[in-house]
Amino acid sequence: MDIILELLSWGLLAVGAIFLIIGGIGMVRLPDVFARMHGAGIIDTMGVGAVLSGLMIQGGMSIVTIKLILILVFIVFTSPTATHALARAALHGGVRPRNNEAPEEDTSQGGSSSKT
Amino acid sequence: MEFLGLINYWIVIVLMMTGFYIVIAHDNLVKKIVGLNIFQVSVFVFYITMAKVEGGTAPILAEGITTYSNPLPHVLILTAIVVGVATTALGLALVVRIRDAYGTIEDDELENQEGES
Amino acid sequence: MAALFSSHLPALQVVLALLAAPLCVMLRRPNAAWFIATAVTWALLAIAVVLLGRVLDIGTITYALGNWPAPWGIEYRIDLANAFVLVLVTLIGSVVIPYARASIAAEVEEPRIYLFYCMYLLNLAGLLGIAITGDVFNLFVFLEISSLSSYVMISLSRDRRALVAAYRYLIMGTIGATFYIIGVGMMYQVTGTLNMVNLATLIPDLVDNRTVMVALAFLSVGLCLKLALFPLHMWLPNAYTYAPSAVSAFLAATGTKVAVYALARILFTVFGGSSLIDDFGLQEILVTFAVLAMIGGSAVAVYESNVKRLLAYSSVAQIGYMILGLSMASVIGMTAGLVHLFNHALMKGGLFMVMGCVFFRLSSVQVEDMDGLAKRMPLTMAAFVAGGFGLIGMPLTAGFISKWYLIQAALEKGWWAAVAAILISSLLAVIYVWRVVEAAYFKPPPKGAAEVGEAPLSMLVPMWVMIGMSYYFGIDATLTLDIATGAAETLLGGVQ
Amino acid sequence: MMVAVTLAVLVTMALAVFRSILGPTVYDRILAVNAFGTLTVVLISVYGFLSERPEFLDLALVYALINFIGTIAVSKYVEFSHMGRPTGGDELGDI
Amino acid sequence: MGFMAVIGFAVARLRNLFAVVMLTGIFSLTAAVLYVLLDAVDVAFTEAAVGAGISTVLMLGTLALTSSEERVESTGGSRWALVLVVVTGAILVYGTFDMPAFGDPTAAIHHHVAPYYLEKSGQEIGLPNVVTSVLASYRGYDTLGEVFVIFTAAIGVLLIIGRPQFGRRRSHRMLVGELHESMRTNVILRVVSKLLIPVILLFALYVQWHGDFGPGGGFQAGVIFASGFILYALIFDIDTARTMIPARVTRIFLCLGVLLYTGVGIAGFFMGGNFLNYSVLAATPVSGQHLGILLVEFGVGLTVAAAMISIFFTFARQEH
Repeated sequence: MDIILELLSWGLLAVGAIFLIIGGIGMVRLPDVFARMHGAGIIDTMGVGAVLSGLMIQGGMSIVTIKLILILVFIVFTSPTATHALARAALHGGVRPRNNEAPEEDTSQGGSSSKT
Repeated sequence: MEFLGLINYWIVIVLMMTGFYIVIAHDNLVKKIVGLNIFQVSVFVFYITMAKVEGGTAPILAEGITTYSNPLPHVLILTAIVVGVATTALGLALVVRIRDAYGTIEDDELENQEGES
Repeated sequence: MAALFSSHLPALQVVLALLAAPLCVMLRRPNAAWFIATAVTWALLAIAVVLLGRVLDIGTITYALGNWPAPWGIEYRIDLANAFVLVLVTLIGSVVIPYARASIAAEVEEPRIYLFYCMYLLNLAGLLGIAITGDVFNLFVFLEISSLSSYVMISLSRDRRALVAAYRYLIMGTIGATFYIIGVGMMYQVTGTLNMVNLATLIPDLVDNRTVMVALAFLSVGLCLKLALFPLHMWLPNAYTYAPSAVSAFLAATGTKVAVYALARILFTVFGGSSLIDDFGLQEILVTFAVLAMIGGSAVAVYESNVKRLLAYSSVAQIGYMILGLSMASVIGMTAGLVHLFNHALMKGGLFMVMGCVFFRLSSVQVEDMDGLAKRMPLTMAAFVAGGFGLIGMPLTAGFISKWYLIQAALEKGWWAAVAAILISSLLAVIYVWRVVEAAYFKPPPKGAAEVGEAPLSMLVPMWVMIGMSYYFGIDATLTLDIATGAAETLLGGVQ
Repeated sequence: MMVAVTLAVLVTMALAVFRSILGPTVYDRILAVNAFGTLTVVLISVYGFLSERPEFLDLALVYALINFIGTIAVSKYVEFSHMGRPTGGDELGDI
Repeated sequence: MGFMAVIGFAVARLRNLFAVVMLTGIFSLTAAVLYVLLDAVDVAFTEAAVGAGISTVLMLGTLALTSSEERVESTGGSRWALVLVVVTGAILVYGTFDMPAFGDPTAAIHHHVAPYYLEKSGQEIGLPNVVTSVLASYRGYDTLGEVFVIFTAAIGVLLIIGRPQFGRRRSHRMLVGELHESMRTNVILRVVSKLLIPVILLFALYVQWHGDFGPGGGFQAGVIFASGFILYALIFDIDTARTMIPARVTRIFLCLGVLLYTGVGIAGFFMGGNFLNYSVLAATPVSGQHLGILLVEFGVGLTVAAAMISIFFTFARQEH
């Protein structure tokens, strides 16, 4: 039983690590903000979720696990909310999602406050 | 080998000087405060770096642990962080008022305006 | 009850001011706040005097906060030097506070006044905390309390330039404080303690340690920024010029003085036992800057037409005198420096108060606007003349005593250049004081000048008390000299 | 294994910093900072286990919290360019 | 630390103040991680809450009121600045040569005062978190000063930019257009934050009372508590939040906190100890210390929370 748990835990950690890196690459490589949000989304859900679950199994039944669950729940709640607020702000600020049919200008970076 | 033990300090010093440079070389008032922040944070890192003991853990007493890092710098830096945020808040408040009164937050433009008035 | 409080006087010296500050905020009445501030400041003066008396009687007092013995806890350590500074700060505070009432009501917006008194008390507490503590890090904390409240008080004036002055002061002051903590960190790193006495016993073993040397450099630069020694004085003139008058008077008389004390404490108590200061050439460096400050500050003051700024530059010069005295590292030089610290606080405080009265009536402190003012505000301008004599160093004034001793000390060392600098600077002082006097007494008032009368009594009386004290201590200088000599001996003698 | 996870987190953090310095839009930066914060949470949790003192998870929780508030504040700032404008009632004075 | 250096340089170079502020946020998060790696959990806690949280929010508030672009110009004076910086840096590096190597357990710093705290605080104060013991008791006076610093800052911000109560009276109510311009209309945000805020406040209380045993304490709790209200003010509008906790309330709590701390210190007088001696507060020294630290930390929490709320609200209520 212990071995199964241990293996499960390592497996989750490994999966989490892989997803983290995938998300990170996504954030760097994808073409525009809205697409990059998906990369961040992978980090927030699969990456964090898997890693924290793996840690929970390591922690066993203790206060540590409860705290980990709290953190996970917290991230599950806040992360999408934050991304949502951000996406709204981006739309409001004049950034349009990249669209294959749209002319190139529309994909350029939008509003007045958003220049580098 | 001796130098390896000091490299940490050197990086901290580079950081400190980056902050210091931002404070004295930039004209923008907000950026000066940012620089001040970086300068101070680097000093805090310097304190914390010297508190570390090889093989020690956080100074929260627990069964079976014998080496702890030095708690005193932690205490000092807690105090210093508060002082830092207090300074930042006041500085920013002043910037807001300066912007109200002069319409700019660039140091040299302020000087020009003062020269005229 | 009385016995209970009397054994805790060292703690009360600071805590009383700290307690009163939030009370001011809670009451929200300008008058009530003023009343609390006055009562507390006077009580603090009483405490300081009692402490000074006790130190004279029984020697150094120590007070362990929280009953934790010294290197582990923080301790107060009151010897003659701190007691002297405590009396000075509370004395100035007590004289300025009655004056502040009318002046602040005129220069600060009404809804903010009660908070102003809170700041005033905090500033006082910060300065007292610096003076009384025996712990280098604790000094930093109180340094910040006093600095932060100074920035705020300076910015309160209605003149928009006060904001920029306060901002620049904030940047410079914070850099200074950060340098100071870098120095403290380095010292702590090689000694493992923060207590001044303990440091003083450990540092002599570490004379060759490069970290200690750099720590000394950073501590000195940090504190010199705070006390506005010549090349680092840029923040001072504007800050004093545009601050509300009562604030200028208070800060000019106390802020830099306490920083001078802190520098002396670090240099002579903490590093005094080692030969580090001589090895480093710190003495020569300080003397050079002091001489430059004396001449440069006075020379700039001669060309200033804003009298408050003129006085501020004169302060830069006078700080040079104090540093000159300290850097001689001899008993007589140190005595001269400390006496000058005291006397200059009285004179400069009084002069800034004069300018407060002028501003109160004229809303200007330009020399041009003071033409013929002596006819309209005779008492005020007479006070300026009296205070001006002190700055020049005429006999019978307090300024004379300290300069006299300073010259003696310089002669003893054979520093002819320093003597010459003192004389040149005094001559320049004659010129800049004369410009104001000429305008006020010998020029006719301009046509259509506003009919202004004397300043209110609540401002005149404290002003004359301040000026009067500067004469009292000029005529009967034994008291200050005795205490200052004792203080100099304690500072130089290291730790008993 | 923990070490591997830590490394993965660090690599991802580097990617996030890269994005935040590169921009190009503010939203990219915000996104990167948000992701960076989340990664810090993971890093601290993992490090707690690595150093065998996992009771420091409170810290991770604080990071998550601050990260969220920071992102909301930033989004609000870029969307409306104010932090909440006073809308009326001067009876609510500050002093 | 490599991260920090990169970010530091980026901050120095970037002209967009907004990006600079974001990077400063990351900078202090990185510093906080570094603190954790160097065993300073309490400090990391504070740095995360203050540096990454409050400072960033305040800077954004300032940018909102000023401008977010730094003017590009060739600074003539920057060469001198560079020289000064290099010289200062060189002096510092010179000073490091006699420093003990990183982590060296034989260094003087770890042998004079610090071991006393680690060995004795268990018996004298009886709290596992040595940092809390030192902070609140051995060096309690520093902490008192620290609380007064934050008190000074809060009052100072009020003095500098606070709006007087009976200023210009405007009968301007929220218009429909403006209502749209607020996050209040965002259902998702509203619901999530309504769920979160009580949790945040509860968590703050946990940090407050748990500080004796783990990382945390009054200061951190105060900041977290304040951040709950800041979140509320961000999502709903500032005046609604201000009505919830009027200036009067923050001001009174601000004072009560510092008065509580000082009061506990003075109570030491009457029980026969020195200022800030908690040992005399209860029957045995250890329980006295415990009580004292608890009260003092509570005072810190009160003042810090009130100060942060007050500072944030004062900034947010500025007009353009």
